[in-house]
Amino acid sequence: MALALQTFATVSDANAALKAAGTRYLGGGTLVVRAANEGDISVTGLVRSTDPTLSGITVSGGKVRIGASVTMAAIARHPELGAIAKAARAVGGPAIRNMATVGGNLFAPAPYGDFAVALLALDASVGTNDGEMPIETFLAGRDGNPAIVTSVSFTLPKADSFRFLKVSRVKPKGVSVLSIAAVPEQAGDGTVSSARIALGCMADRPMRACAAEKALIGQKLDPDGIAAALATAGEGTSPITDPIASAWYRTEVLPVHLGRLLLT
Amino acid sequence: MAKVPIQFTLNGSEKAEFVEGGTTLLHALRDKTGDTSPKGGCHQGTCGACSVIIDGELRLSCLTLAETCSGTDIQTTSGLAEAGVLHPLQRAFLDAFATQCGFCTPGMIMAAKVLLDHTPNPSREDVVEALSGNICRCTGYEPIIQAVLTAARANSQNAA
Amino acid sequence: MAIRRGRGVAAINYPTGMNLGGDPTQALVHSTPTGNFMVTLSSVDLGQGLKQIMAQICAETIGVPTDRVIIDTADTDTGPHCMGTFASRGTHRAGNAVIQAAKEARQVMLEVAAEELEVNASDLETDGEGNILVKGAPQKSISIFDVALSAHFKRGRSISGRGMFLIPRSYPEKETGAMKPSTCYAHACTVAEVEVDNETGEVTVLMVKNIFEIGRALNPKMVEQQLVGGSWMGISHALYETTEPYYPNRDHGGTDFNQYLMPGPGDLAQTEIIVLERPSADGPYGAKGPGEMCANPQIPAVANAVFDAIGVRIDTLPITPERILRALKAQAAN
Amino acid sequence: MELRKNYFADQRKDGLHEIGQPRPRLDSPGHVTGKTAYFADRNFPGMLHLKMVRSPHHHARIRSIDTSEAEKHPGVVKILTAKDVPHNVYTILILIQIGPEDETVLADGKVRWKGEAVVAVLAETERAAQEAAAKVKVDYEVLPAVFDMEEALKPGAPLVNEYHGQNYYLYDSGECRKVRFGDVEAGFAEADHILEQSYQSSPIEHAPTETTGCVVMPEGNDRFTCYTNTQAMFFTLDNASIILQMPGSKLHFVGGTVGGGFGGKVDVIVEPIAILGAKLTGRPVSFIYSREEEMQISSPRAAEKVVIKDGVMKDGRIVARKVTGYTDAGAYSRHSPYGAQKGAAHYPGPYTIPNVWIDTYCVYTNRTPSSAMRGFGVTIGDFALEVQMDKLARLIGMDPLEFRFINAYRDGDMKAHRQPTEGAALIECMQEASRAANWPVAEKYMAMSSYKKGA
Repeated sequence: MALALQTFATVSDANAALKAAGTRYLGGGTLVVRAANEGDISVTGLVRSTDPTLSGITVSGGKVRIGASVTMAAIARHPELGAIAKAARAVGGPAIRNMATVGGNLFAPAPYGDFAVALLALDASVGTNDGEMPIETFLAGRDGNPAIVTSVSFTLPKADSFRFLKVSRVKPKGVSVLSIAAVPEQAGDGTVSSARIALGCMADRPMRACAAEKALIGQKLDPDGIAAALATAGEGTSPITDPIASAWYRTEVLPVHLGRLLLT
Repeated sequence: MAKVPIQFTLNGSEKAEFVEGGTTLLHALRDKTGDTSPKGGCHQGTCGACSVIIDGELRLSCLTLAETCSGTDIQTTSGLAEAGVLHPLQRAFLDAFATQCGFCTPGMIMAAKVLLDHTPNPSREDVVEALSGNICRCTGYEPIIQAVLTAARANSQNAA
Repeated sequence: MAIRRGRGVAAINYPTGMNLGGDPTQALVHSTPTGNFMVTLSSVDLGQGLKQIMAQICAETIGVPTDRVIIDTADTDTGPHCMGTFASRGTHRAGNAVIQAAKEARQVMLEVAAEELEVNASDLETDGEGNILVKGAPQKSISIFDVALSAHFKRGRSISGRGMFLIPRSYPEKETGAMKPSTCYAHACTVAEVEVDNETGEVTVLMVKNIFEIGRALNPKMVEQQLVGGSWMGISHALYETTEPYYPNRDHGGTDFNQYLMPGPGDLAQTEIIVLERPSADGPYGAKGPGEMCANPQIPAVANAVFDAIGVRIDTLPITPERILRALKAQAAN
Repeated sequence: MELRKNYFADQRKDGLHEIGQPRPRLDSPGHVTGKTAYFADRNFPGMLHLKMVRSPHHHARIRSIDTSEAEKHPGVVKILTAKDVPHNVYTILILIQIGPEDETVLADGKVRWKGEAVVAVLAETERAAQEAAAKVKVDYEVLPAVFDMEEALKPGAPLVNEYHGQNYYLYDSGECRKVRFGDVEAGFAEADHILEQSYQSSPIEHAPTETTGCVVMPEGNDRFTCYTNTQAMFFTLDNASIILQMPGSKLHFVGGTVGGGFGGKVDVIVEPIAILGAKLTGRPVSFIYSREEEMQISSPRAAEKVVIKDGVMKDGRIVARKVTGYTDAGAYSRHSPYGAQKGAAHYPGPYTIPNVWIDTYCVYTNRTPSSAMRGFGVTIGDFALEVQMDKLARLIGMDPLEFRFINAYRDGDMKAHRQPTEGAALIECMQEASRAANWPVAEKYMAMSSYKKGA
């Protein structure tokens, strides 16, 4: 049977159509068309929506809303999103970035999904027609979540407080050995007042490094100050083993890369 | 199943085709329009051999459904030479001996063209980034990077 | 963090052609009515440029410019047998077959020219630009265009030739292994410089200097293509590639170009290529096969450079960051 | 790139018209305009697509195959199993008298590696072929598998391939190809130092950007035209003729323009079954490997293990070298017996050593059959040899480059396989490397020559 593509003007109509068995939502196509090409016959129908709520980037009062259909390339070149552009640029090569969407990235299994790591560190909320939910809630339940993601929203980090690192074997493009996004906020004396650190490839989906976050509070971002955070960085992780690297290797180098990121 | 009508502009000429649901643009271009310059190296989005330019943006035709391309303007490497005169990029690839088996070449040229369209005087780093989604197994990339840099210089000299 | 720098060297040789011989290739050459030359083969061009090299070899042998030669390959209804493109044999085997066929065609061409010019064929030479001249009296000449017309329409001669190249098969002696594996060998020496990050095990190849001895660079630009690409592949083998990252465990084999690792355009070592030419006794214009060996010396050179940098040996390919890190930790534990 | 014409100028005739000239490639204009025709650029009306049902097990007995549901699937035109293949058990090197036939085109009773072809589905579309393939039911009895070469060679290991009867290839010389030169034990006895080291590699994929494949067109006159990216036209045609029990005169192969090979397209895998499909359906057939198949199903470069034991003198002379090489053929021979033998011919490397002992084994395991790749039989050996050379030099406190000069072969030196060295140029390569890399060596080494001593 050929793959039927249905296009709907509204997200709610698309959501309804998505309830049919074997139906998947078509975003940029980098995940679902690939699956179909590779012979995943469980995909029997595709749904997409031209609903304007899915497109567009709005930045106002320090709050950012990105429609789920917005591509990595659009984020990377947006004049007001310079602070997080590097996370969008970390995804794929130029053609992939013209196709891959924010919404799709939230579903990308490790070692993919580097932008979702950034969103997790930014404490984003994920919007569907049913409302907004914290990204952590969304990620935890994403495998069973049939509702179309419409947007992500977050507070734009202060200039230079957003740090992002993607480690890959192949340069400049290559999938992640691991990725790290960190948003340490510093008080006037240079000590860390709050910190969010998100990790990619350290589990099957992006996760927070909660112990390391805690260990940073009140510390300076210098070698001594971050030592405790690095020592606990691996807490709660269960890294993937894949052709790129083993879980052992990922565990070993996580503190090294986190340290380098925090000291930059 | 009913076939889906699609219409688009391919290298400046109007095309109207019927495709089966789920047909990728790569298959539509190759099997329907007869433009075999985009190559199917992986059908996964990991090699770049199928790269085409849609409405000015570099896309992977293997991951793009043909049905979503109605009304678009599509450029491929086979349409780059005008009246038999090679595009500066094509000329530069020849002069730099930047092709061996040639299978990656049309995709490389598409990626390079989009770069030069937006960044007429790219740095080496820009070129490396622009080609980063395209795999070449023969050349070791260096001749291709040099070809793109040469074409950029030729372009800027012509413009001056 | 500590970045350790090291350099290593390796020297190698490589046989040209199928091991133990016995691998024939044929070629046919004929002229068109207007003096272009068709080379018919069943040899395969994998991208290395076999068609172009066969054209240059035929052109040199006949005495015409390369653009007067057309290569017709590979169609089994028309092309005579070739064992195939592998074992660095294409240029050597097919090239010799083309030379033999082109020589035979050239002889007929000179005989026809001799009749037209009323001289002996042995007194004629070609100028390489499409003309046949009387030796010592170049004002007396005829174009190959006119010779071909004459052969076809006046004299009923076929300007054509057959070529076959075969190195007889050698059979190894059972107990001693006495055998003749190959008739000529290419050579190489590579010096590699690397940096190793001793906290992550990541290796950066800063520079490779490759010296290749390839018999004869029939087309230097194409030789360069192959040697540069081969050098990249050698580095790739050394540090990146495998279908089974956890060999002999079969799990986690890569299935795409994201998972199957090779250096990207941002990973390139500064690459220097120097070519020496010691013509082989039986190669076409002295050529040997450089296609395979050019990817070999970088592997041990990089391995030796990694040791030079960090003082531990990785004797298992590929030399991944994980293997380096494990070795460093074992070293530290001792 | 620089050509250093000063070396060997006395042996070379320069100044030719076409040879040595950097002429533009006649195929490049086609490449840069996208006009070059590769096999898959031919698209015929009514073409069927072939997809393989593959083994999910490393080693299993096939109890039964049920294709009934798959045959009913919309768009399916033909389903092929072992019984449809006229000469199903084959080996490609039979053309040069290297047997036994040990591999099935489609599995018959047993699978010996994960990914082995079991059933071929021909359908109107790729999608229909994939859907139907999922409906083929194969009942397997899983058998113990062996993946490690040393384990495979132990008594009692699971037998991988019954056509061999043991987990190694049996050469006329026995369980390995042997080279014996001088007296290696005497050499070890006189040596100042002995160093024995083991080297290992894992399989490597050719990864050409164009995957393996072919398109077959029935010509309507009992002949079949096969557009293919094989690296060897008649080798493939003749093997297809044997497998299909079809006179070679009925087969017409067209190719010669290939999107990268590197040795990965010398097996004869896609063509025979596609021709059979075209013959049995009367329709054009396309069988093109997916990227996943290219990466994990097509033959890789073999995993190899190389054990080198050397005896070396304090003055830098290697006086004895013993090499034991193991090539992991996977489940079937393909070109591996040839590759392992090529290794025996290559050792001990480009060095003159008076006492040499070489054994090279071709070992069967339950992994993807390996085959030829750029540097076949030599690449991994060179890794082992040249790392060993580095270790030996350091062992005796000598500069690694100078150490190689001491042992480098020169014209007239007798090799272990009893051919005198001709046309050597190792020394000159190393001299140039010394200059280019600013790696100085003693003047006596820079004064050396590969030319016959005294000549």
